Amino acid sequence: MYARSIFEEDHAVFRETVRRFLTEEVAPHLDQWRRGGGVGPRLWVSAAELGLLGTMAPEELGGGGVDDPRFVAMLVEETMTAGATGLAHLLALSCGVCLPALIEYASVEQLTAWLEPVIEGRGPAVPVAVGPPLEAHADDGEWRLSGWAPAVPGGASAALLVVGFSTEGEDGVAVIDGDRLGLQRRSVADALGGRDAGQADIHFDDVRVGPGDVLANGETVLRSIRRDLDLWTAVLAAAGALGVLTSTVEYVGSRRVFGRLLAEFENTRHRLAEAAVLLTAAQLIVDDSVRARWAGTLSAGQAAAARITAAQAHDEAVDRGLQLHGGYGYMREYPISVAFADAQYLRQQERQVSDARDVVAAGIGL
Amino acid sequence: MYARSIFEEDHAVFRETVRRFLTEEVAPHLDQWRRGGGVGPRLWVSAAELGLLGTMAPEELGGGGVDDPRFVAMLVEETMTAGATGLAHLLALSCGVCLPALIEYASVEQLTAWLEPVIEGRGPAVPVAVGPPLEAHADDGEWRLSGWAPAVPGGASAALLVVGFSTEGEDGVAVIDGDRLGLQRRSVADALGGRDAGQADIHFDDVRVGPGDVLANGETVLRSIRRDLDLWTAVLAAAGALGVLTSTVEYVGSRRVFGRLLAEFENTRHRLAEAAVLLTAAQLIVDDSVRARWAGTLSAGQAAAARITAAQAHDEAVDRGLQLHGGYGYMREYPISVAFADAQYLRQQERQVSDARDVVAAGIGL
Amino acid sequence: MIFELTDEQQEIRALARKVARDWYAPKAREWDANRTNFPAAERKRIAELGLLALTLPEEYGGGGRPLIDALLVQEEFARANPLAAWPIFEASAGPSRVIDLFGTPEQKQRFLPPVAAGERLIAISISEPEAGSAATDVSTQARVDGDEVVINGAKRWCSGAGHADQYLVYVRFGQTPGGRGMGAVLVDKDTPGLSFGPQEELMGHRGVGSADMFFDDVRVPAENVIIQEGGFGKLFTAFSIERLGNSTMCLAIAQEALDRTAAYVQERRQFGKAVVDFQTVQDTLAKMVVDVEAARMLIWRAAVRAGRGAPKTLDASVAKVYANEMVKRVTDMAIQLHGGYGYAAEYEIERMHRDAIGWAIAGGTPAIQRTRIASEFLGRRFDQRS
Amino acid sequence: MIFELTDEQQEIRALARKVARDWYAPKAREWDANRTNFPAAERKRIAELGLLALTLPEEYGGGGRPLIDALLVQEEFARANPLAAWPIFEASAGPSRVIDLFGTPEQKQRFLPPVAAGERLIAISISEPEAGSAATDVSTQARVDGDEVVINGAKRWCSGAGHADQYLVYVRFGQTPGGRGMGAVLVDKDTPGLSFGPQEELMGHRGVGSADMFFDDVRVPAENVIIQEGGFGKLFTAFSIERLGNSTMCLAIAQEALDRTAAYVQERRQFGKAVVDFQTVQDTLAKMVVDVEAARMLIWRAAVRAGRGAPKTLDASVAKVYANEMVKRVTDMAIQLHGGYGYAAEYEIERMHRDAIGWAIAGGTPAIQRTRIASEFLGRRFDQRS
Repeated sequence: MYARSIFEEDHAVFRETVRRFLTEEVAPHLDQWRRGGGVGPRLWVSAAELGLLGTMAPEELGGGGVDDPRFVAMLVEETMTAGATGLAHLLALSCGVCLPALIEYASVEQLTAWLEPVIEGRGPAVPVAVGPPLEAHADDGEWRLSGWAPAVPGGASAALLVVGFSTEGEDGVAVIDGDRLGLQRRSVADALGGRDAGQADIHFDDVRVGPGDVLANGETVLRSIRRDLDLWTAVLAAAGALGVLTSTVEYVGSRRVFGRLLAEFENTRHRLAEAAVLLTAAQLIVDDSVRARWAGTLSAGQAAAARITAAQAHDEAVDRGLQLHGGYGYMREYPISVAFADAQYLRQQERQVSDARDVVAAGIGL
Repeated sequence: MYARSIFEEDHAVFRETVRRFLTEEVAPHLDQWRRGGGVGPRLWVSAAELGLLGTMAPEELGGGGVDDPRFVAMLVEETMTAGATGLAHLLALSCGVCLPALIEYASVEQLTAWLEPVIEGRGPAVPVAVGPPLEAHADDGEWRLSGWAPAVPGGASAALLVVGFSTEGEDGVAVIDGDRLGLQRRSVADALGGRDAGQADIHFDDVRVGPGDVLANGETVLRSIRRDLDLWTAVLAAAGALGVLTSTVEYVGSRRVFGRLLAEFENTRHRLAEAAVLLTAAQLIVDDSVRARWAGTLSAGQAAAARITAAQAHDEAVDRGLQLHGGYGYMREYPISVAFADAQYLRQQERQVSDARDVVAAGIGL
Repeated sequence: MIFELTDEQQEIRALARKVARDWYAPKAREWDANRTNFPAAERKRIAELGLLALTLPEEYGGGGRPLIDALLVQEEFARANPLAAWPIFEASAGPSRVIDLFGTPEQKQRFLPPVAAGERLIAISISEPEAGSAATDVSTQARVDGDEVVINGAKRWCSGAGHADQYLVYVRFGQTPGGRGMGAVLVDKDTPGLSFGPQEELMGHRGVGSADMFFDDVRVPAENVIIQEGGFGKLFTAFSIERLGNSTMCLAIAQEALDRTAAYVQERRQFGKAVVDFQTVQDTLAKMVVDVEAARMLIWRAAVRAGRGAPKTLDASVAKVYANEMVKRVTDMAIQLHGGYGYAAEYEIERMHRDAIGWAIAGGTPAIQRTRIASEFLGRRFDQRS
Repeated sequence: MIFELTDEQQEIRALARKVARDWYAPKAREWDANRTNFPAAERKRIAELGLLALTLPEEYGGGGRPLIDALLVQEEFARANPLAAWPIFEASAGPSRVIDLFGTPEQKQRFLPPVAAGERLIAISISEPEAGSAATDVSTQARVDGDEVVINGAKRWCSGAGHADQYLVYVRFGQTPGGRGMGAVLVDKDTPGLSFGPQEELMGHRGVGSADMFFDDVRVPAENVIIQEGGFGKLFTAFSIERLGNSTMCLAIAQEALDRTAAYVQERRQFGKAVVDFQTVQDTLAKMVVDVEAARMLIWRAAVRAGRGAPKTLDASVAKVYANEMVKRVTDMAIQLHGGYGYAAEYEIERMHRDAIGWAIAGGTPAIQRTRIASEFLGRRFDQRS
């Protein structure tokens, strides 16, 4: 109905690479990842080989050197469309949220040390406790982090954790290796959705970080990370909504009830039209936000507005899709059931960071 | 919060002209128009003198010769912001809906005859019965129109009526002078909102129209008019929402309850944040749609989606504004009360034409 | 549990319905358009029929019946013509009930019989320019001076101001802040020093009258003090009763909008079939039915449990918030289903919608009610001032 | 009208609450995680306590009590552990009631006592791959052959399939299309020719069991025909009772989610204050309260009016549509207010949300209910086939 204009020729070429990757490296393993606690290590290696993980990183550090978040958007959206919500989320967190923050705010030494494992496919970089931060105690030029972060996506396998902490009212950001001593990771076995993300509760038991582990201007970095989390959550949600809406439109075009196609009922048409309207609005604000992020003009308020709008579109699409699928919607082997659980997972992840309404209110001067 | 990018330098210059016009020619008379059945004839003359009424019409016919709907958008939005919803609606109908349809679909002879009175300020051109069309009987190369159209904006004063009719299942569009014999116009005296539009019920008592009064390709013209009605209704609604939200944010920043500013209550902040999110999404889809209209790529589905989104943003802004104004919101002399009534008026006008969900459903293949 | 009306209740309701339909429904549109005050003679007629003050004690000329009975009558009148329901609201669920519940026997003997007879209308006056939602911020002062009370201050949004004969005015005695310093005094309309601002042009509730009230050394006898300083709880008990009157207005408007819409969509045809044959129309109509019924149950429960006393705060707030938001939704859906005619004055749906809006602003907004509900549900006070 | 429970009802409820909390609440999470079937021994225990089959006649071992009493018990069990409420639902508001209302004395004597004793569980089997919302499209054939009935066809989404001992199967006798050709037959689980598909992994309602059922020349005695061909109205009366069982599950889940959320937001602190001190939290909690109470009233009204019979279709559909959408809203709000823990399995809120979703899909979706409501309210049939 609405023709997106955000992607250009280069992105279309990149899309082909991504799709091949998804067909060959993701689709065959997705069920197993969902059952078994998340994407396996091989996935990151194969993604790295295709150059998918560091498109925005400097070329001299092994990245693609392309300062354009639309390649990441393409990667994330296509992965969502393939149904791998958890993986799409990890890619968004690593390529969309963490790497750009490191590239912008880390020193050259830090960046050199941190980027390599991520770009080379040891695992994703994920943000931890960037909403309410961990408690930290300053101790002789170092900080000691304690506390726990529930249900961290990729918590079990991340190569790099970008950790928010707070010490005496001042916020900071530490970047630590996923295998750092003092970390206890406990896999979330019974996650309803986003299972391919491989969530884990991470306990910080007096983890020591030194100045070299910490980014300068912690408050600024955290604000930037939260804004980008809102942005990328919105990208995921809009792509998820589109996937569900598309498959539901197909379903109602083939399923018969009372001797008629489900698509012929006014109730079906109006409910899906309402969902389509929400999605159109969401896609526009998401695309505009991605463009603004590229131009360096994205405000926290707009990113939060995009997150709210896209989440609403996603929730509506999933709810209406589920309802129109009737009994099939409730069977876990059906994609719509997985999509429902995955949407819940994304909402939950969002809520752990912030109430987007607070951010929007600040954006309109309240 | 979100910086619109739709307007450029030229439009900003035009805005100054419009604002002066609103200050000098509209603001002093608005109350009287609301009490007395709509804008007076002098208004159209003064608008014509400033060249506001035919920006999109060919220069050789006295127009501005600028094929850019953003000037019309500027005119309409500024008029909404000034609180003159009825007038803004008439300007949108005349400059945004009717004139472009005539320019695109009328023959040169027709256009020459029809445009002059509108551009010179005899009154607006307004669409009539473009939703469910009037009944018409073909009679010896002519058509005889009968029936009635309720609550036509500008019905009492329009220079030109663009009338939808149907004869034996085929739709057509006739363009007739507002003073045509056989028309009975009955002013709607007790309209709740949009009072400056000067609504009238128009009865067609066997009105004869000949081939010269009728546009070729009636079905196409009607589709185009309905799409543009959706577009311009959306422009009006988004501008209305912005006006109400802005004034409510101001109000809560000065009003004290329980010894605190209303703006400090989380309930206030979250409710207005939610309204702001809706407005941001609405403004984006509206702006995108205006751009698409300019490029000639606007689909009926997108215009309908814009209408639904903007209407929702408008309704929410008005409802929350009203609720936050407490008792003041219910007093008719307060702008928020007028804004509420005007929003109701716009919704009612929309509904008379179509159910936008049907259009959207068609747009997604249902 | 029993969910049926008694035979007696059904009879009262049938009588109320007949009177309201025959006498007042035909006048609704005209009175609204002209902002006509409800004629005193009509109030007397309602009193003579025994429908005006069902909840006031029989010894004072009332019906001596439980609150629910009065609300059944009020609903029937408000469906036909909300203005005609107003005196019933005031007499059975409004300020008269405050006197009934908290006044001395002498006060009741003096003030209630004229109300029950329809000879006198009492209005309640609480809000002020700086005390709307924050009712405990009332600053109108009452000073005891011998056997008189002297009142100074200003009130706003007093429904019936300028039209009612007496006013139950919420005042502050002395300097104690908050609810604890407040009380209520009954003031005659023509007391020297009491003046009224111009009548406000409200969006709805037309004919009821609303105006500012100014108190400039207004002296009333001390025996007019209905609630003494410190009667905090009583003042708010009065709110609970009033909330059910408010909710019943919402219920009535919504039920009427529903029934008229049901008739309209069955009569009216579009694209060659009855409007009701469109699935979305059925869907919307069903939403209206469910919404109205849910509100009805919450209101009735609160009222029935109140018996002849006052409802629980939680019950009343739950009923009010639901009814307030329900009637906005339902009248909005009614407008939608009326298509091109939803905002034509002759169909009266637009009047219902305008009136609906007012009920969510009067008597404590939904946002305020929800704070009260959370507070009552948890047994926990929330401080709005921090 | 009386809105209070009788003393007897309060006692039954208190007993149910104690049993449910003591025995079943602690097992809810584990049973959900493992998709455990409800143990037959536990069902017997509930029967021995007199809580299993309150609505079945005393002569067959039931409680001989009205529907509302059974729903009060069902609610308490479902709050603690929905799986434990399931046999109560089936015995008191499900297929057993169809036998109770429409069976012959011989059938009741044969089939009801084992149910009331907790020895046997009967499930209902209606939906088919091509007949979900369109229940009258059932194509499973029943052919009378002497003193036997021969059944052929397939069923889908039968709750309890593979676990229950007997199935009340909705079938088509002969070739008459629509509801008029339908009836219902009771089939034992181990009847030759009856087989079950693999257990479905549903999102919720785990442990209840759900599977396809295949009928391949399944022969049952003719005396197992509970509803003969043409008993259309009876089949749909059964739906009305079941809808209140469904609605009560929703009510229970929502009430439990509300109460746990109320506790959580008072315990939990954020940014230096209790979570409940945030205004939006109070607002959301109040919305939950109002929503739960409205559903409760609609369900109770429908149930109380039904007495020991079946509720009116309108009442039941109004209650179901409200309860179905309410429980989705309320559990969603509960998740929101639980912040980071809303989807942690240990808080059980996510289980409640998953279960909630299922109730809006089972027993006729809200969209279908609304069509029925419009139809009943207007006294007008709508043809879904044109």
